[in-house]
Formats: sequence, structure tokens, C-alpha cells
Amino acid sequence: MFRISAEPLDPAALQRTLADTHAGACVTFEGWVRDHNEGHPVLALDYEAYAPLAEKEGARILAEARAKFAIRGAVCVHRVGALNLGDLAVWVGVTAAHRGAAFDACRYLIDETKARAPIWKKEHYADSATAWINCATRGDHADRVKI
Amino acid sequence: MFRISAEPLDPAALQRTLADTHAGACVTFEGWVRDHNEGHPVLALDYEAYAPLAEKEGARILAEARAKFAIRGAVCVHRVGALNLGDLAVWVGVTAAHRGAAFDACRYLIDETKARAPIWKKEHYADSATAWINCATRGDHADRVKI
Amino acid sequence: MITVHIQYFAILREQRGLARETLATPAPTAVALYEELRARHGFTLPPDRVRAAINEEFVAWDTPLREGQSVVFIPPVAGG
Amino acid sequence: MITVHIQYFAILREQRGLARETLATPAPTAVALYEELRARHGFTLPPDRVRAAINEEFVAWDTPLREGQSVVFIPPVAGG
Repeated sequence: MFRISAEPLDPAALQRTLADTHAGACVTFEGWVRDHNEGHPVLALDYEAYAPLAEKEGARILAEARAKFAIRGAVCVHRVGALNLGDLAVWVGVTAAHRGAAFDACRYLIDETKARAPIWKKEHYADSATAWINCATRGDHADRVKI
Repeated sequence: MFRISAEPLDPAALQRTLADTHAGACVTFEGWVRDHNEGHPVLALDYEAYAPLAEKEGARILAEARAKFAIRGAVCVHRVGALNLGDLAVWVGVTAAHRGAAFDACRYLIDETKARAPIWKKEHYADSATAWINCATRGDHADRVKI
Repeated sequence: MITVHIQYFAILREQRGLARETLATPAPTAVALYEELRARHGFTLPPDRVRAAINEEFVAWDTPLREGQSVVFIPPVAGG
Repeated sequence: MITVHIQYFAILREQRGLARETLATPAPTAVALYEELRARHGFTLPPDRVRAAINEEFVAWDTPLREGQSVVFIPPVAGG
């Protein structure tokens, strides 16, 4: 299951959907809003998604993970909206009979989701500047476009 | 923090101890009691530990992980006692600024804990046999000693 | 001229100043439409940093546009 | 003869039939004590599959035993 959520995520409820006595391993990844990025103090984030396409791409990523790794269950939910420091931005959970597959698949899911899903992040800095991450163009500061 | 626990583990409480706005990633591993092992139906497990030495070795493993990986926090708690299918046997949580270190350190912690900590597992099978895992000797079935 | 429905996200939404519009365009392809809008609104991202989606699927830049389609331009995603 | 305190775990606890005992032994080293107990109680694990701990630390098999120490023999751990 891959989902975009405008509501806060509930990791315990998400993990309960993975309960499975054939599984010996459950690996989860949580992405938290961090107070810095490449040396810049960060105060808050906005996440925005093109949800229909993100969910289609997410379903493809899940299918790839199932084909590559011997996993049992897999869930990825990405938050959108205004997030504060420490907030949960993305939750990925994978179960498998053995832990190697669970670790590898969890890593694959978050790496591919971040690389491919149409989800964007705007950082709000302590100096009240903002930037859409990875959207800088030649002449902009680093890889930020400050607006 | 590395601990042996005779009481059921509380993952939410353990994860709260890792809250940290410098961290952008939290990776957790949960070991669950699985209903099979190498083709044998498993009904239940006993875990037993030599707790003082397990906790010392665990502290060494945590120190190694901190030296090898750029992590912020790390916790490992292993349950002992009689466990049923689906029960949580071990919980590992690691936070880091970036997810690569969190994944690598979490994997390191569980791999080293399983390989080095004096913790033993006895499986109870559907045919009422039992076996201490990895304690078979020449002539025993596979790597089990059935008692 | 055909009529297409465009949704804007993230930096393109901010640079366009709105989230969606329906417009008539002579652009024969997705990339031609992006260049038309980029010239008009001053989008900073060149086409090689943007992807196109039509009717909720990624498409190649040279995909022909058809009447009534939903078009989205995808700026670089959050990554990291 | 020295007196040592032994704790047994897992398969050794079951094969010994108790969890701890204090005993007098002529064994000069950890491995000699293990072989003495193995002969007496029929432990199935040979010394090369077992480790020794003295006073809550792993030690080499040829470590000398001293009066009053706590000795634990560590069968193969759960692993996997």
C-alpha cells in the first residue's frame, strides 16, 4: 500500500496492518523533519504531492520491491502539508521471513520513492527565506531556489 | 542503550527515547516470533540470556556502531522468557541526520547482537519436540539438538 | 488550437501564481507547451530538469497533446 | 582444589539439570573445568563450540581459574 496523506501519520496503526506470523522481521523507516539541511537552520517544511501520479508510481515501486526481495508486506505513506520540526514526513514498513530482505526492501522503497515520486519539499529557514529543494537553476545558491 | 528485558517490549516508548530534531531518519528493526524455521512449524519460543554479559557485549556493539556510522541515537532491547507467535523478541532503533547511516547501523546492531550476545533460543515444534538453535552436534538433525 | 487542463505544483505553482488553469494552445507537444508557458511566466527551470505527465502518467517530452487532456509538469522531486 | 561458582544456560542448563552450582575443582583452566563437567554430565557440545566467561567477561579457554570466580560456559548463541 502506497498512500499520500494530508493527515498526520499513525505509525502504530500502520505497523499493525503488517502483523503476520509468517514474518520474522519488520524493518521501518521514518523520515523526520530535521532542524538543518546542508548547514542551513530549518524551521519548518511544506510537502506537496501530485497525489494520483505519486500513488501510481508508488504502486510500481512496491511491485518492484516485491519482485526483487523475498518480502511479505510493505507499506509506504508520505505526508503532505505544513510540517514542523520533529514531525513524521514519511513512514515505510516492510515485513519478511528473514531480516536481510526486509532491510533491503525498506531501503529500496524509500530511495525510489524519494527519487521518483512527484513529491516536493519547501524548506523554511531561520532567515525567513524559503527554498524548493532540488529546484535551483544555474546561478541560484547551491541547489536551492530561494523565493 | 542495550538492555535485556523479561517484560514485553513497548516499541512506541522505546522510539520516543530517540526523539531528536537533529535527526532526519529513524530506522527500526523488530524481530517477531515466526511460525516456521527451515521448514519446521514453530509454535513458541523461549529466549534465555546471560544478562550481565549480554548487556556488556551490547554496549560494546553500540560503541562500535557509533564509531562506524554517523548516527545520533541507538537502542537495542532483547526480550527473554516464553514468547508466542507474533510476539516481539527484539527491538532496535537508530536515528541519524541521513538515512544511509541509520539503515547501516541498525543492520549492524542486529547482526552483531545475534552473532555475539549470549542469548539463546529454544524452539517448540508442532510435533512437541524442542531444539536449542545452533547447538546441534555431529549426528544431530541439521543444526538442532532435539531434547 | 486545442484546450488542455494544466495543474501546477511546487515551484511552478508559485512562479505561475495559480494551481490550475484551462487554456487553448497551439503547442503540438508537451515540451512545446512547457516552452510556451515558460516564456510567458518566466519559469526558471529549463525543460531538461522537468518531466511531463499527461492524464496522470509520465510521458516523453515529445508526446503529442490532444484536446481535453490533463497536463502536469513535474519539477525536480524532493529526493535526498 | 579451588572453589568456583558456575552458572549454566540454555542447553547446558538442561543437560546439567540445574542453573547454578558451587563446586571444588582441581581444574587449572576454564577448558579443563569444562572437560571435567562434560565428562561428568554428558554435555554434547565439544569445547570448540563453547566459549568461557569469567566474572562476566569472555576469556580465552586457557585462562587460569582462581578461587571464588564466577564461571559461565556459553553455548552457541541464537544467531540468525
